[in-house]
Amino acid sequence: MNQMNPEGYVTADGRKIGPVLMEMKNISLRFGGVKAITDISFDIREGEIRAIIGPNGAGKSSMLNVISGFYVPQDGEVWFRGYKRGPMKPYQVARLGIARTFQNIALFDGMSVLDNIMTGRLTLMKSGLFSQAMWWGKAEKEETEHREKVEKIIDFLEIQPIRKTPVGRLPYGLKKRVELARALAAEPKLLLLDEPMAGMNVEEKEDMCRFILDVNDEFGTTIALIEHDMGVVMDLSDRVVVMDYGKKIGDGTPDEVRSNPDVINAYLGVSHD
Amino acid sequence: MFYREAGDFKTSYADDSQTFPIRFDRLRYYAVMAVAFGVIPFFINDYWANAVFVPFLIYAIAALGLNILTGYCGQVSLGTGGFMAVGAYAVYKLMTAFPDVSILIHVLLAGGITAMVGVLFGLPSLRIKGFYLAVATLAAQFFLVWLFNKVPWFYNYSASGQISAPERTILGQAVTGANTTAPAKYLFCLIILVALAWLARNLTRGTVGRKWMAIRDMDIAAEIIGVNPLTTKLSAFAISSFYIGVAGALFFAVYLGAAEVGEAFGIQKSFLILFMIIIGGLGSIFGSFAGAAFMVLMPVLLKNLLVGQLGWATDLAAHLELMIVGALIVIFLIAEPHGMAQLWRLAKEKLRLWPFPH
Amino acid sequence: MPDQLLYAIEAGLNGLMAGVLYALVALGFVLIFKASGIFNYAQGVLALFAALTLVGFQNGQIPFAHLINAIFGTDLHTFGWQLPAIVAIVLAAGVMVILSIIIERYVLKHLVNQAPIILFMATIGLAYFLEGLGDIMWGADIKKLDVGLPQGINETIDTVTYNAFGYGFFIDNLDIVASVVAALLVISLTIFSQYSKQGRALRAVADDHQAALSVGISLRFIWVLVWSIAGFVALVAGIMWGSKSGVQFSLSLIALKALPVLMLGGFTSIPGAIVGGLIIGMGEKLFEFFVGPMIGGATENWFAYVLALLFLVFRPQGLFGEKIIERV
Amino acid sequence: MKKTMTAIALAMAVATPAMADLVVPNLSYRTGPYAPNGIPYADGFNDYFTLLNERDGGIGGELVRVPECETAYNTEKGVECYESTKGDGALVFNPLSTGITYQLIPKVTADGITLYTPGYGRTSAANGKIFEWVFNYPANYWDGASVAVKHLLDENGGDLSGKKIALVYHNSAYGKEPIRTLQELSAKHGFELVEIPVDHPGQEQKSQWLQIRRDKPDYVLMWGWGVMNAVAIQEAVNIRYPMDHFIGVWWSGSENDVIPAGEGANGYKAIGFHGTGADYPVYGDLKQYVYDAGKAAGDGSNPGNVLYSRGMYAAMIISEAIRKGQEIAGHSAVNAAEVREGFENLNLTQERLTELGLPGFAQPIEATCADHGGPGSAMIFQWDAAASTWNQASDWITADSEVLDPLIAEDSAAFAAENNIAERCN
Repeated sequence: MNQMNPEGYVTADGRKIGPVLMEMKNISLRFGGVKAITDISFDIREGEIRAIIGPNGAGKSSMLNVISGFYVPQDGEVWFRGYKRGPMKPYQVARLGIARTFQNIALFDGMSVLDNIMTGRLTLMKSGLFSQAMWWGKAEKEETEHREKVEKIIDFLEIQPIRKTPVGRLPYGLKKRVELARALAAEPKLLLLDEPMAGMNVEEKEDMCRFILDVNDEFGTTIALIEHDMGVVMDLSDRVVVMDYGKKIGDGTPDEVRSNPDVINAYLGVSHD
Repeated sequence: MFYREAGDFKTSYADDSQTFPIRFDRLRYYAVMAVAFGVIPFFINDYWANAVFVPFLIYAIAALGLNILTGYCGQVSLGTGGFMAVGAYAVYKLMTAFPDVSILIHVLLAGGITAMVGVLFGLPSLRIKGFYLAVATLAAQFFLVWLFNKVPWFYNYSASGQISAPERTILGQAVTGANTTAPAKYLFCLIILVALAWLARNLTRGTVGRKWMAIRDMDIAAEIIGVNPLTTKLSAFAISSFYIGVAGALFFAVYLGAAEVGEAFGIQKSFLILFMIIIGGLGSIFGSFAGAAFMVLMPVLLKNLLVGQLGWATDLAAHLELMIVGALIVIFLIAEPHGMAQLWRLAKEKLRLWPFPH
Repeated sequence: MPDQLLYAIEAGLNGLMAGVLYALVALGFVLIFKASGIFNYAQGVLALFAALTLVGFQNGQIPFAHLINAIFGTDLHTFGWQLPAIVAIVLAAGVMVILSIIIERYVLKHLVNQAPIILFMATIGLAYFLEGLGDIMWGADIKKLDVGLPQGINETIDTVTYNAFGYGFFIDNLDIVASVVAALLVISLTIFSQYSKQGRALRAVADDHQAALSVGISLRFIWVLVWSIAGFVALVAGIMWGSKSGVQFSLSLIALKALPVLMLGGFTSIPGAIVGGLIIGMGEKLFEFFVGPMIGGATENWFAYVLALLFLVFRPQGLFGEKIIERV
Repeated sequence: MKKTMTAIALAMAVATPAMADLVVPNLSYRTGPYAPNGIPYADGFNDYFTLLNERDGGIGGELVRVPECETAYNTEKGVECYESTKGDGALVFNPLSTGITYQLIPKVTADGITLYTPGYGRTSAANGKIFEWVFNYPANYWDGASVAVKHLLDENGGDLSGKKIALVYHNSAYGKEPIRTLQELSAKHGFELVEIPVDHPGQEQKSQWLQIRRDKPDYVLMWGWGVMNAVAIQEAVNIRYPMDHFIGVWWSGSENDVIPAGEGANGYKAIGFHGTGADYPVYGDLKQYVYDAGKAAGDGSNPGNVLYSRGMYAAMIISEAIRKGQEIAGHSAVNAAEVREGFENLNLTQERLTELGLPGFAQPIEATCADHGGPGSAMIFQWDAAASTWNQASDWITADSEVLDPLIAEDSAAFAAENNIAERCN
């Protein structure tokens, strides 16, 4: 199987996928007595679109939270760019180059779209308190530089007209897009998307699919996403991990997964959409 | 008509992120500054300085400080009175220990000392949130007041525990003590306020401000996108306390001249300043000014109206004043929960369209 | 037993008694917070207002006499009657219910769905207003409150402990009465909320506003109900405290005693308020007893807050809260 | 913003009436935590001046105007009141607050207006050599402490050695005032002093009184204010502390403090520097010209009580000082500086008090350039709960100047050094 080649592989549509970027080894996570994740291992390769799917309560979101450092697993190791990740605070994980969006939009409602996206670049901005207070030299220069980068993302996601609008006033679909913009602004090595299409209508879903593919294509960003919508996932992703009751029941290309009897069982055994 | 932004194009990002992006706003700002520096000092007398302007300027500094912490960073604090006391006692100790150093440096150092105390009492904010934190800051309020009342070193072992500000000068002009002229008092506070407001504006429009607001709006998401909650919250506590400490120092040294901690810096003060920022507008520099002006002017105005004009008994007037202040606060919150700053914005939007509302 | 230990026990027991009163005030906060998410700062002023009203009725004062005299040049003071305590208490409770209806109609109704901090500020505004109103209605002078509660040292306890240990414990009769009344109040409130229709509605609202609304519970009725109960609790607290110190402005400051209790016990937990009150009451008296003399005394104003603060730093979920699992 | 400014300016302009009268502002507090004490004092102060205006046509033919300003015992409002009434041509200030006094001392010195603080304020202001514009006769806090100890000496045959005296005090500048003096006196007379602070407002004092019950001090002195007094007396009753061993300073000895404790307060003692009760001849005039004429301040329930009498005392002294100032200046429309002369040369005799309808109401005062503190004498009153009256329980007792003078000299010297003030009167 060419996916097992450590140097990477070439996809059916001709994109080059690199070596392993992140590897989860035997992850287990418990809340009190409740097991959310049991002994799961998988990897994510550079340039890849990797999906995690599963029925409700399968532990997908917990898995994403483990990757983004929000939950610390009781057992197992997380390897990122060839190093084992020690115990870290979420903001430290963010600085490694992992950005994410949230299932229930987590934008900063009191700020404008522009400011929200600028927060995505916080990990990249270096000017000190003092120069900022004075607003000269480094601070002002830096602000302008980063503003230019952010404007590119705004153009890319086609949200120019709402630049100065407070986020609280936006409709749902646009909020999702702004959230994606904020994550992209961080120029992440790995982008995590938590149900990016949840609650959208068909048109919005198509838009979002396009953006995800474009991001992957244009910036070469590695993407890991959780999604409910099987159809979309199968179209989008290069490889898929399937979870059920906190366990991994399948892993491979969409085609392989589709024909996996365990996956079929799991999905037929529970009602899903 | 009078207020337009159409045709006001920006050609660079730096222009776009300036403080007053609209030309009309800029002009008005210059006009206010010209009046504040060029006109008022020539007309101000003791009454206007001591009853209106100096308290307004000092409360505006404190309100700016609390607004940074509560309005921008979302950490509700009820310890403002205690932190003002730190500023006041710090400046008193510095003034009496180093009489030859400029009072301006003492005031800034007092702010610095308050910032350190603020950080110390800000530490629990990492674990305690919302109203629990608000109540927890009351620990700072009560403990600090008790401390300054109890340890004689803070008040130089004076018989009663009162502290009094000796006379200090800047450029030969007394700015503290009884011989201070009204313009000197006013200008000293005004210059500090303008400088601090400018700094606050710069801090809140850049990276630091965005971090604060991110923590305020959704702290967990902020942490996940890379905001360090520890340094962010503590920087808000430090800078906020710096402002509040400077305000406390001026409140004691320039305005009151003598103070007793429990009376001048009690819990009432904490509430008063919280009122200012809520009525003025959380997360707004202009709101801090508007709120301070409102809370300083309104009682004076009401008193002059009820006692001076209508000739009512002072106690009736005072009780009515309480009722009116209380009712106004409630009415304000019902009418515009985002404070006077929001009213101002709405008024501007109306003006922009005037006289053609459609 | 050594004297020091006896003294400590005595201080601790008195602390427990004081704690019951703190718990009573805290209970008023908890009820309103549970049902409406409002941190009601006016709770202390409610106690003052209730006590003023009670005394006013008892002594037949004419409300707003001072204002009326000032406007019309009359010389009104009292109706010239003395009401029995129980009648006055019922009347005062009635006034608190009317006040709740007014508050709901003119304040709360307009603030639905606002941020908690805005609601909190509104209650501070309310506190100012009620403080002014109380003064203008009944006058700002100190008033003696006497509804016939016993006061002074309890002889039996004094004698019994003296015979047993050689040192008679001081327990105030008023404190004993207050504890009993507070305990009865807590029990009846619990029974009310567990077994009555309104009580179930109240708990439903506390659990989930939306769901409660969808099954036809009137939120406005519930709000009037909890504010009335809180007003009644405030009246009881006002009576207990007012009997000791007379009724005057400082009575409103008892709210400050209840805040650390809320931190410790949680804003939504009735057992938390009770246990928290007892811990705070006993803790501050024991601290004042053991540590106070070393650092100059008068520690009670801040000790409760520092205790609650330290406790929360190590256990953010409070006394009875479950461990908080954060989600995104 | 600008509109508001104009409105305020207008309100203030109209609020300022013509300035022809003698202006004696009454910085009172009828609201806030100390209102129960502020109300009767302000009433007494106002009523006395109303009497002078109604009966005598003012002082020396000049009407007295008493603009009242509400401070709520709050220093900031005190500043506003000072500044607003100063512009009115105020001759003398009497803020009835130690906090406001401290704040006003430098201001009145700079502005040249007399500050009169009978029985409160900054004790060392008794030293006229340093404090030119401040007067605090007839007695100050330290006098009070010394008088209390002298009274106890009298009761114990002149020997207090081995006795234990507890001081229950308001934990503020005011309450801490007597501590230094009592420490000196304890060294001199050999009694043990136990200091027990009570924090504002003093609603809750269980710990303090449990401590007193355990320690069993022979006497308890109290420096309280507001609700603290009433609670302390109630707690003392509760622990069955002998009330005649419990002595309050003059600010802890009003009807407000003892009445809430009912019968139990019987026998409680308080220091006083003036008489009390409505039996003085002046009350006949007050009734005729003020009360019955419907011109009484407040609701008319206070005449004759302790704090009302104290307000009246302050008004009486101020009016006598103005009279003296008029005499020295040779004209009746005196200014602030001439009133200060009147204060400094005040010679209040028993004969004059009798003329005023207040025989034996106070001690004679003979002020000098150096002595702004007066005789420093006071007497002990005892509460009779059944009759609801304060009865005189001692003769006038004069403070121990041997102990106090050095303390006053030390404290005023410190103030002089801090503010570069040279001694006068040499």
